[in-house]
Amino acid sequence: MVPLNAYLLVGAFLFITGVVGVATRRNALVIFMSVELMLNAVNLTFVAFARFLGSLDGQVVVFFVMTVAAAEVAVGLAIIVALFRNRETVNVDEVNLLRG
Amino acid sequence: MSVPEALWLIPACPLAGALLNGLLGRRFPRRLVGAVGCASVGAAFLAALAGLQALLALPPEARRLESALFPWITSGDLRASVGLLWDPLAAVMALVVTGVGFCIHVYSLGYMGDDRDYPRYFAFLNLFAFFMLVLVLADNYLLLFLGWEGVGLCSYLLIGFWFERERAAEAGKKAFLVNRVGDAGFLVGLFLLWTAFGTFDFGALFGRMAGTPAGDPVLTAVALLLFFGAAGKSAQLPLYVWLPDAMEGPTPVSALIHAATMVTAGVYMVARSSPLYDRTPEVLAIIAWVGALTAVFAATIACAQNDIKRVIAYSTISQLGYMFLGLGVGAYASGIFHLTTHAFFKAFWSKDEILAAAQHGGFTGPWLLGLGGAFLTAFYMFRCFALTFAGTFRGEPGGLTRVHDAPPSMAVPILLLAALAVVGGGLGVPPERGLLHGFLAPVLPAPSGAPAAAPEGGVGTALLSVTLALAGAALAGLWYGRRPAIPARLAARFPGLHRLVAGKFFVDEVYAAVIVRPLESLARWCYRVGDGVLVEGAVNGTAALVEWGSRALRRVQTGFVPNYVVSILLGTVLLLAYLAFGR
Amino acid sequence: MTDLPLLSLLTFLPAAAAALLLFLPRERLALLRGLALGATAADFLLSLQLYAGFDAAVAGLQFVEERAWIPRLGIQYLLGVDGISLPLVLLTTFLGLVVTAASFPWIRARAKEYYICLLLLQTGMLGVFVALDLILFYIFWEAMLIPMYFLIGVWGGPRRIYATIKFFLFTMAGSVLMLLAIFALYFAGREVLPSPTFALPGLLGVPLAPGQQTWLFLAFAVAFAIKVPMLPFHTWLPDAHVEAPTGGSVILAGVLLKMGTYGFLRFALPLFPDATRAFLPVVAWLAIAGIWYGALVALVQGDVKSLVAYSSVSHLGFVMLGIVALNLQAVSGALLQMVNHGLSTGALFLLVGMLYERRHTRMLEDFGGLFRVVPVFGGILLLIALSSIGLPGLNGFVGEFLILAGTFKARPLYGALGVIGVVLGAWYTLWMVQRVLFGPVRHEANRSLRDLTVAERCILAPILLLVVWIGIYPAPLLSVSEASLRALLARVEQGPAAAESAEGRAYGRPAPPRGSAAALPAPGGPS
Amino acid sequence: MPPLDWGALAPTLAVAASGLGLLAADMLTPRERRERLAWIPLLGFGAAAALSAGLWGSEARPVAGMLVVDSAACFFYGLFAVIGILTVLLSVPYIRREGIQFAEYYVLLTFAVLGMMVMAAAADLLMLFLGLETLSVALYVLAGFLRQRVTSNESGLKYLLLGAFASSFLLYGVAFLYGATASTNLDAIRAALTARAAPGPFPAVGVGLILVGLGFKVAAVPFHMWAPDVYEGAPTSVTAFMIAGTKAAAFAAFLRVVPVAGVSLEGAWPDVLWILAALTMGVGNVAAIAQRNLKRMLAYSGIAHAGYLLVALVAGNPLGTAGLLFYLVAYTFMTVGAFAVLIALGRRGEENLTLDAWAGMGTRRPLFALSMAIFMFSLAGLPPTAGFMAKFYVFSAAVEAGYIGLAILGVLCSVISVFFYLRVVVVMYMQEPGAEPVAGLLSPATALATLLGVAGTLYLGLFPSDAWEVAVRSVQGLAGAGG
Repeated sequence: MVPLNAYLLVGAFLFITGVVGVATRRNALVIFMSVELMLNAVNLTFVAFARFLGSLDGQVVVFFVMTVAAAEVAVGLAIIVALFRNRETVNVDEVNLLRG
Repeated sequence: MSVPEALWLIPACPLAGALLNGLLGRRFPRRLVGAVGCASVGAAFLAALAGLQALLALPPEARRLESALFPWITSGDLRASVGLLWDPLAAVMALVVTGVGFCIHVYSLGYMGDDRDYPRYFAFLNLFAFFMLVLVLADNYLLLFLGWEGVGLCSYLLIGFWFERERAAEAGKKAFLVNRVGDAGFLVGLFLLWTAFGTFDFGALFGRMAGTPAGDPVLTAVALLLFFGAAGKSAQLPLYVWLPDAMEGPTPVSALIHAATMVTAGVYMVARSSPLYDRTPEVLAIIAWVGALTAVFAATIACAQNDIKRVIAYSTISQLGYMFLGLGVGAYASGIFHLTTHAFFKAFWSKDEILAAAQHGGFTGPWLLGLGGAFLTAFYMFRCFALTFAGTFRGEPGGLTRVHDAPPSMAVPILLLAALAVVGGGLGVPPERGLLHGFLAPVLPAPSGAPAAAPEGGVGTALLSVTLALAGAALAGLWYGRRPAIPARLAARFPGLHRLVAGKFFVDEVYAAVIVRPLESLARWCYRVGDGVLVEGAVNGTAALVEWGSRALRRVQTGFVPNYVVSILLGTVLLLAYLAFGR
Repeated sequence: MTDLPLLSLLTFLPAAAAALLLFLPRERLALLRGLALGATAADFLLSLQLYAGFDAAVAGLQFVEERAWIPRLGIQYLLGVDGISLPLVLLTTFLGLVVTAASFPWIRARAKEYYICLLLLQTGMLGVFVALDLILFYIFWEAMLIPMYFLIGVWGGPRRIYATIKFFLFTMAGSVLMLLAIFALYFAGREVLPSPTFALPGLLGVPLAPGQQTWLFLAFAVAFAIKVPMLPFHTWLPDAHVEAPTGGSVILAGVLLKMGTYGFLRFALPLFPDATRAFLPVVAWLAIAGIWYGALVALVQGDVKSLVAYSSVSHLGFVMLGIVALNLQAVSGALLQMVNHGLSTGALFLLVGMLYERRHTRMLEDFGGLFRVVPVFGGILLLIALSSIGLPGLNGFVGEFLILAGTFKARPLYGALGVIGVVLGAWYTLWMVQRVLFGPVRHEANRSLRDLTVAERCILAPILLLVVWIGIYPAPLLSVSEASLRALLARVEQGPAAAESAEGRAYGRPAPPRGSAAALPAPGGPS
Repeated sequence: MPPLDWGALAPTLAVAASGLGLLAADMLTPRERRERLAWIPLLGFGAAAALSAGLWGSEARPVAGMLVVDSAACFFYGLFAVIGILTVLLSVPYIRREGIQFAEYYVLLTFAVLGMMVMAAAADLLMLFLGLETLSVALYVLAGFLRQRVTSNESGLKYLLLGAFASSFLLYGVAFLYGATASTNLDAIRAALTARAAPGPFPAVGVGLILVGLGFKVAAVPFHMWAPDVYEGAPTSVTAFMIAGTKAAAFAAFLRVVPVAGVSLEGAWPDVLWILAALTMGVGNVAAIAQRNLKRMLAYSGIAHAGYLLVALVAGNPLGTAGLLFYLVAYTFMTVGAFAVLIALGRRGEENLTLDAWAGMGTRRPLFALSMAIFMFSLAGLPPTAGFMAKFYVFSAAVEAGYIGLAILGVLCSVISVFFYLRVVVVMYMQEPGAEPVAGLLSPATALATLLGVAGTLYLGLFPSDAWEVAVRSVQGLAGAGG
């Protein structure tokens, strides 16, 4: 049987991949996708824990997280679209009117 | 009303005059101003005379009347009251003050007749008389100090009376400040007195002092400190510097005040403190030395001055030196006698008496100095006389026409004083047994150590002194009357010495260089560097630092999302690292 | 005695008047002024009533008012006066009245707001002097900054904003640490007291370890030292004084500076007696340095107001010296000198303000020879100057003499060093007088100066009267405070236990007949 | 499955119902009467406040123990309702002026409040996450609600990206705690951890990550950088809501997490918070000094106040916890009040946000200026205002707990803060007005909001005792509140 730590490591790897994506990418959409990746990494972790702890709670959590992620995506895309309409860009480097 | 109850009237009269003239004088007609001014002091004089009579009616031992008026400063065991003391010493002083004061007032009627500040002048003069009377009538040191500072104030006001002249204002300030220096010593002396004996009251104080061994360090310190104060008020070395400048005031009047009354406050105070000084012979020796040195020092300077007022000023200092010499050798009564006669103008009797006492007391050094001083005194007085009246007119052409004889109101008091000067000498005849001495005896005992009767020695000294004085006069007459070239040649021969003497030994300059200017520089440094750089630097530096931090933080806030992400990440990593390894 | 809450009335009457002013139309200038004047006059009368009902023989607190405020923390609305605060209350109401009257001709713009600030300020100041709960005290202490801040910032001179912010930050920076110290004191008291309290009488019974005392004392001392101001915390003062409007300067110098010294007497000394004794040399040397430093720097000022500001540093150095001398005469003198300084410096600022009204300058070089032009002004200035240099017969002498005599008795060196300040004080003061009044009239503009008007004379007259009266007969003021100061000193010198048995009963405990507050331990729970 | 405890859920349901009701009412209301829709959230919040007042003092665990409606929760319900009401009052004129008068605005607002309420009553980390996301998603939209304005877009985008990012950290943390204890229920986690000798690494990492997520929400340094930008760009009424509401909700969540965190991290928990608090106070106050834009200055001030609130958490004693509650109430009144004045004296497009525009306001708009001055003094923590009493409780708690250094730092920071708060007063009263006329939107709603702000600020400053009693009793049942 694959040990728990393996799942956790994969989860962590995915999470970090997401983090790095958020930190390095400039396209708002890609950044947003990276965040979703992070959420999914957490989901994986939850499921793995649930499986190994023999508790269903973790699996239930995943459903909630997916719902939340869906809501975030809906709102997020709308915001990015609104931005694009005004600025014709989704590059976060060009979005720095507010600073100081 | 009995004497003690009415005693307050003596100082109250001039005070009332001062208040009247000071507050309402500008609305009074001029004559009324003068009348109020003179009458108030005249009334005080009459009151003092009445008091004297009452005193004389008592047996000598009982000639001490007290009148407690009201408590002044009361705090715990510190109690100072306003109370007056009427004994022979106070009476003599009160008479001198009111008598000479009255003359000055009358004289001023004429002298200041044209001055626009007539009321102010009389107000100040009355106020002066008031404080002077408080000083001499006070029954405790603190009230004496009130009068003491009060006359200092009046002297400040009178010297600077013509305040529009910078020099007058400056001189007034100088007088006050130098006096303050002395007063600071006086104050510390008072603190010490109170700390050691718990009272300021003369009677109680001297009573308690009697239980203290002579030469007690506290007593010595008190005596020295009080004398320091006296040196300020009475223009002794090293605090005499204000007096020559004080001649900036309305000329003869102010000079008379400084020559005749106020400066004698120090002499009076030391005499009043005779029970204290009797127990501190070493301080008396110092006083004698200071007095003698001052006498010679000032006389020397007087010899080289060309301004009459200056000559008189230094002469005053010199005479004050004699008075202190007298006090220093324990001849309190002689000192007061000299004071009295000096007030009337000049008297050689009294000085001789002092010198005799000095000789008897074994004060050889001061004695010799005093003799030298006598010579010098005669020299500069005759020099002055010769240069003023006998020589050729040296002023600008036409100036002579402005010199005129005095109006009666000025002439009468002068004549009166001149007469008193002559008669006054008689008060002290014969030495040691004179009327005045006898009267003062209950308060001021004869010099300890000196036998009451030592006529031959006294006469000898007197002869010596008179001889020297005659020599001095003759020399002055020779040099300045007959052979004016000699002093000039001497001056050319010893230019350094002449410059030193003519420049008054440059004491003012030394004080300026050693005390005043360094303090002023220090003040500027404190302001510029202490406040401006150090304190303000710290204050504004802190503010600048915070503002700098704020600007730096502003730059960090770039507006770029990735930067913010990095900040969160960094925080997370550090946090987790701390949780993992930091504990 | 009445059952009226006299102290509350006294304290909040000005604030109530201020609230009333808020709703008056700004155009009705006469009404605004009348109301402000009436309120301050009534307040002054109330303080006289206080004086009349005060029992000088009692060391403890009188007119105590006590109500629960935040009962869960033992914070009370606790007011009371003793011999230490009473003279300052009188000074405050007196100067409040004088300043209100004096401001009439000066304040034309935004008069309504000005009087509101002035009245609120008076409430704050009185609150500081009568509050005995430390939190209540702190609230008044800080709240009072706000109206003062407006007074300087709105009606002040060209650099008013810098000055007012500096004033505010300086004083606040000092006092926040005091707040923390108050907390620490409270928690220390909670350990030993039956019920925790912020009230001073209760906290006085808290035994503190020496180390603890040190820190708490320092926190209190810095707050008070800034307010005094003591060297080297003084640089806010010249700025604030120079820029403040005359009324503000008078209050600032007259009352606000006394809060620091009052704080020492009321809180720092009795709460931390051991630390007080331990820090005595430090404070004394700072005080002496302040005396000299202030005097010297005053000597080289070109602006009259800043000269007076530095002179305040010097004068309050005397007061501080007197306080830490821990000797009855010295402390009495210090207390009296607080009043004296309030009177004479207040009058000086009024005079400077009157001059400024006429000439629109305060630079010394612009004056000279004014005695000829405005003799009444000159005479009064001279008298006040003499009062401030401590001429015997005027008020300044009594205070200075007592301070120095007492200090000398207790600590001869400090006393002797302090005396030097007397000479320096005369120096800069007379120099100032000389440059303003004496010499020739150098500026044409000065030739046509108007002398003081009748109104101005009436405003100054009571101050002059007090200056002379206190100088000749200070007994009414001295006797009021003696019992309280004695008890305070007993506490500081010998520790709390001695104070219990010492004369005048326990320091800080209210006098039994004065009310219910005898049992002062604060209620623990909600009441 | 146990039946739902409708009574305990009533406040939450009232808010939810008003949100749903709004959606329905929007369809039935003609465009020109839309302004009246504001009554619905007002009623909802009012009802929620009244209901939670009734519940206060009892304790219930509805929804299968996922929520805990205790006194603390009721306190926060009431506070959120007040924030909601004040925000609605601010919004009425503001959204009309800015042309964003849509029912969705109020809907999002009510759901944001709903999320906050869930957070405050969360007994389960899952509920905490859900509440947080409900709040966040609504706020992402609200921040970008001024669709036509690029700054608002930017605000929404930044909040979205960073908020979602931070939420993932929080969730990841929940996962670790779950992995360590097999439960997401806070009580269960705590019980499980307490039973162990050593908690092990998972709980520590989990709590650390949750701290990041919540720290982000309260804008604790160094997770704060979104805050100034988002607050500045969002519609002003939304900013007011966020700055008071999000902070309150996040601290409510903090209070729920504290017991678990204490067990997981032991001594490190206050240490970490200590550092966060110090950084937050310092950076918030110092950075605010250089700001000339009032809204942005208030944003930094919000960060600074989060720092003071963290001090209360560090103290961790009953005094501190009650102080935290009191502080949040006080902060709500003063900061929302300040925003009310900002809105009242602003114009469309908000040209009046820079300090210079406020010159001479003291004479031009004396009452608003006076209110603003009171708010500034209160924010600076000067007596006799609410701000002082709030700081009083928090710092006394720190002193009680022995965190003298932090308290000193805190009071010194508040001295720094005086500088920039007073600058507003300086500009209003001590500088001459410019030539431009002042726009002023004298809507009764803003005036009322300002008045409420002033009343609250002064009342809490002068008579803090009653509110303090409520706060103290609210936290009495709170586990881990030390008492």
